[in-house]
Amino acid sequence: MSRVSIQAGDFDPAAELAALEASGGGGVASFTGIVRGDGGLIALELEHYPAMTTAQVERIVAEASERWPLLGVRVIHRFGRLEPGERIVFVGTASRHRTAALEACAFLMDWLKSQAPFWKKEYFADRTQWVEARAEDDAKADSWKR
Amino acid sequence: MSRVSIQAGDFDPAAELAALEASGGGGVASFTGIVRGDGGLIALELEHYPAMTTAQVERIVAEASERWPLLGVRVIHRFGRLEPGERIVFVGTASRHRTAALEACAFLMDWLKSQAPFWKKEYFADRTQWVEARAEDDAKADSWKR
Amino acid sequence: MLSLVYFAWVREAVGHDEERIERPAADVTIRALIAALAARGGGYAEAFAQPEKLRAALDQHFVPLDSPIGEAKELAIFPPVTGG
Amino acid sequence: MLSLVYFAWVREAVGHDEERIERPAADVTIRALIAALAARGGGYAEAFAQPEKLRAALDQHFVPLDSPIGEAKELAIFPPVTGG
Repeated sequence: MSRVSIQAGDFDPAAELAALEASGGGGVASFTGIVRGDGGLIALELEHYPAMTTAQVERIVAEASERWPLLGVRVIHRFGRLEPGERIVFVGTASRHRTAALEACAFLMDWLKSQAPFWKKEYFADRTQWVEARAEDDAKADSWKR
Repeated sequence: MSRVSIQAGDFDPAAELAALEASGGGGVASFTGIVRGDGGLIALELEHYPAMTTAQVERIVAEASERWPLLGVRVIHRFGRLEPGERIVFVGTASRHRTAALEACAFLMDWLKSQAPFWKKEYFADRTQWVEARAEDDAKADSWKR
Repeated sequence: MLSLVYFAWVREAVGHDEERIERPAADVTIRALIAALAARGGGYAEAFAQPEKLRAALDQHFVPLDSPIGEAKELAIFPPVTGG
Repeated sequence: MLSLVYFAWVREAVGHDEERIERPAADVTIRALIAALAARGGGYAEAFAQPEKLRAALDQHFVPLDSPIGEAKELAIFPPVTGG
């Protein structure tokens, strides 16, 4: 069971965890990303490539499912305007074993960072700027290559 | 902010996640362990060393907090009789960065497996048996040694 | 015809998010097309002057800039992604 | 006096979870004490015959079996832990 949602609205991590707990595995791992208000950030604007995003994230999920024996995967990624404290992304995995669930969760986050067609623009009181991709994130994603 | 509970009763992962989300970090990682009903398992009995358990788990949490810049850590470990589908353990971490939260969560689970004074007895219809420690779990815990 | 779609600061520099152009020969690479777009000047020069800052997708699949455009219907050009 | 506490199948084999014994000399190791307990026979022999299957904690800290008991007040003996 895997499900991907690319949406503007918020989501409920509790409901997602409950569904994953019911998938019959022995372990459920999750990651929730939240907008930080660093440096006086007022908002983030997340742009994406609607014709590509869902299919691309599903490819990333398929890659994870091939590498680890997962009983459930849930990915939610928001787009649009988000303020500090708001959730951006959720990745949840269920597996019989903790290591598979935790590793797949980390893999999915690393690949979403570098392989999903999203772009972040930061809004401050006096300026805006597009977030630059970090070499560190590419290196993390590359470290999973095989 | 770190908190450890060793308890017989169930817990609510949603409430724990909500508290971690409020800790101001950009990322919250969690792992929930659930009793699997493999091979006709009727129940698990978790025994622990009350005089030692909380202090030992707090030492493990302190070790994680020294290794990663964590804004929040929550560990809950149950003891007593647990049936298939019931939660056993919860580890949640909050940090500014996803990698710290995810790695610390994996570290805490690996160390709980091999460094916390719990023992599991399995109850089947016709027999009982004490779960044996797996060399694999020791190796996982050792892989974090430095 | 080939659809070109732009995202993030590429879109902002160009001033629109999509356009249709005459289909180039199938063996023309994305990199060559980017050079041609840069030669238009103005916002295009700004967006496409530094191909090392750009990434691309052909028909919604990431590809290297040296890929030929081939029979693709849609070419997207954008900065490195920053999701998650 | 030294408190001995047992867990899991060690406790079951011995038949109780705690006992107090005369304090051994400070330089006696846990391993030597385990051999003495095994020599009691019966459930004790069963519990303590194979020290490689046992782990120990002195005053609620894990220690190797070759540690001397020293001034500890409580020695716990148990199989490798299986939490998480």
